[in-house]
Amino acid sequence: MASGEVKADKVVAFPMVLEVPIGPQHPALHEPLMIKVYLDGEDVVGAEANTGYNHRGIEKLCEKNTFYKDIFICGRVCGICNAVHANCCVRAFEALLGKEPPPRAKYLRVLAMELERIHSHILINAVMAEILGYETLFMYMMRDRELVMKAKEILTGCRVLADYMMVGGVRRDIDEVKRDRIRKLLDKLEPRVKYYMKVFEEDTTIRKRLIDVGKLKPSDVIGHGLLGPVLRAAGFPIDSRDYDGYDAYREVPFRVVTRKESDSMARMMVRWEETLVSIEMCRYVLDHLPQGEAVPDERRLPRRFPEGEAFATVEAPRGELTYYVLSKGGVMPYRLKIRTPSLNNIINGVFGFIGYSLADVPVILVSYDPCISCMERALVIDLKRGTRKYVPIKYLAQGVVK
Amino acid sequence: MGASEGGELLDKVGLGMLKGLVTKAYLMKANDRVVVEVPNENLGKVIEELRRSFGKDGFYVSTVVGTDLIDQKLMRVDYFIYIAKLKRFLVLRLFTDRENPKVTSLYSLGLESAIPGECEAHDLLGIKFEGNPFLKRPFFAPEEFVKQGIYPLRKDVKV
Amino acid sequence: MSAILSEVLKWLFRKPVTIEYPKEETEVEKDARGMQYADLSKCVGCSLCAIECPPKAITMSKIPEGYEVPKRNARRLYPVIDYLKCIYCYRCVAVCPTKAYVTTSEYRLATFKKPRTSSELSLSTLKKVSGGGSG
Amino acid sequence: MKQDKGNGRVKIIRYSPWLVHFNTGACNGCDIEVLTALTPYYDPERFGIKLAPSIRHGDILVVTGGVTRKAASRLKRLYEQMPRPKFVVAVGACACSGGVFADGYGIIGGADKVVPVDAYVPGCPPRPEAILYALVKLLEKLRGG
Repeated sequence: MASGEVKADKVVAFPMVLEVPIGPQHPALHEPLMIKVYLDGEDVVGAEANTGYNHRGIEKLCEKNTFYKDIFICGRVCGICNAVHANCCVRAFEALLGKEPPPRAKYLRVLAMELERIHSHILINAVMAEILGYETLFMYMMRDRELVMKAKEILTGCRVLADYMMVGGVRRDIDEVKRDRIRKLLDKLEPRVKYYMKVFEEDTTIRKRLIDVGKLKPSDVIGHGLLGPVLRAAGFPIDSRDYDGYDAYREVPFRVVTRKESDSMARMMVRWEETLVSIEMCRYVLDHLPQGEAVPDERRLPRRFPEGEAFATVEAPRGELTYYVLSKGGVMPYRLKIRTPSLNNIINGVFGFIGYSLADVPVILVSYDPCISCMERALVIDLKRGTRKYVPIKYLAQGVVK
Repeated sequence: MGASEGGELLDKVGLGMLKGLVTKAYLMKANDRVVVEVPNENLGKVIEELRRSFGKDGFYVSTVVGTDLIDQKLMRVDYFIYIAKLKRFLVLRLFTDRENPKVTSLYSLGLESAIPGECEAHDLLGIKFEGNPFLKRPFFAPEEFVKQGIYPLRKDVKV
Repeated sequence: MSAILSEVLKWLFRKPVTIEYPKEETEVEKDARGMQYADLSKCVGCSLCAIECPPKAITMSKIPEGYEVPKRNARRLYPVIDYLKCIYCYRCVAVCPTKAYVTTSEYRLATFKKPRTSSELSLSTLKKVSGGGSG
Repeated sequence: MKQDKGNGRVKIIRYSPWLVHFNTGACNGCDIEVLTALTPYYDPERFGIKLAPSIRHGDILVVTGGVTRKAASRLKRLYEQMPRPKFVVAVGACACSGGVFADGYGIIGGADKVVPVDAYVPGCPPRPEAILYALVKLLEKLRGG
């Protein structure tokens, strides 16, 4: 949050749809917006994350609802990574109960979360392509993303909101037919992901716009507590699936993807490689699914939870997501704390903008993978001329706006 | 270091150097998180010890949880610190009284990764973190709560 | 630029990927979580689904006169789902002790007027009282 | 549908209504489904539906997410900035009725607490086909007069 008195003649304020249990802001709002970038002409001289925005009050809401309702409320903190939220919440509750899900359920949970990581990574790469001006590439990626959305619909019953996790297991099982269909969809998806990776690596414009843009020193990255692909792109092999080994991640082979350069290109490539690793993991889960019961009977689950506290972490597509639950015994939690990765990445990550030009700021912002849909508009305030105008972020990134 | 079994636990997990500074050490559920209760004045020394043994880039503050223990008239702050070398979480637990909750901010001890968590705890629970210049209201809470001086996550607030 | 060009040329001569939605149907999973309603021949009116519903979209209301209600449903209560509040998480389906919920994958629920509930659907599962004309 | 929105001019927009999307507190599930509904896979441009560059060119306001306290006045202002005839489509359970966050202290309810809503699209999130189905039904209602 480097801010304070800076000599700037222009302020650009970016709206942020931050999937923190808070609530987004929209460019039409004139209140302090999420990220203010102070510019001297073209170069960024200062940036501050200004979070004076509204709040859905999810943590207070969770204290007023029963544990089982909280699973569904927590699943809706972020629309794109909801299976991970529900999973982390359910594992914290299972730790309170001391209940262990059956092995088949652990494998199915890994499958649901990895499918979600694939579609979240493809989405943010598509938004990055769109912000760089590649409309067609964006449309291709969104079309290929439909394959993994269909796979998720086959597995969990809904394209986006999985509602798949339940204390003691998962809520639906899959049979042979569904397994083969998901396998075929993944086989169709893999060459497409490899193709997009090649496009990102070889295309001259993408390379010029991404390489050495938003470069962060590794000690700054871990010093500011940035997480997930941003941390791994700086060379730190920190991945919650690796150190916590929850569900079936000890048995399903996977490697922690890291890169050294810690710039926007490294972050996007970490996400592409993680997509490929996720596809491999999904195939492994589909081939080695243990037999047995996976769906608990929701009518016989205990309603009252014992006293105690639990802290669960999960590797969300955007980074390490943590849930802390304190229960004083009873039907409702006493305190439920959700800390999403974007809280650290976006609020603490603004120092990465300093020194880059205005057109690079949206690129760096999207490389942090905020939950931003590219239809958002930014507010450009010119202090000298005293004008304010709304500009789609795409135009900012393409230098249309000076 | 009061209870001895806390000492063995710290040695077992490789955090023996903290033994002299903490009052209690026990485990928390879900993958045995090590919880150490630290008096406010020892916080600086604990961070110094961590930095000495794991290096400046060896750990970061993952989560800051503020909890309003209304029946014991206490406000509790938990710092969840992830230590890369041990692949494990260390939880620094601090207690302060509920009426005027004050805690030394980890930002003032050089850990920028604590900023968002502390700002949120300040805004929603009213805990003052001394040495953190970024505390302000509203950080997340709506405008009306700031005007009325309500901290939404406190237990006595019916919202 | 060449990498994308080959892709563009490849798609230049292919049928567009668009699905003509209203005319052509999209392939929706049969067990996708769509509209659901209570089958009153099995429902016993225990209101467990109404208690467990996260958005509190289910209200228990009285079955109007003129319907033959199974004896188990002595209090003549049946769950009415407000489809605009419902989040289609199927918690009611999972929690119902008599498995009384009929699930469909119907997603075309857009409406112009506010109240859109499952009451007529649920009541259609009951027979009218024999004297009262066709069911 | 109470239509003080310049009935005579409805004819003009029924062949190419432009869409403006406004997110008043959503979890992003509905936003990305609206975004997917605008891609060529579902191709709403067959009905002339396109994303309007700014609110001043918008005919249909797509609202996603429960209306939070701060977003309420903005939604009102955004609605007033739209030229008549204008229509509002509430996409998702949160926009229709506050959904699962209805009694959180940040949310005051669905979009109809602030602006008159013409079409509700239930679902959490509604499929892109469901959003398209609602838009097509709204257009038929317009063409039907």
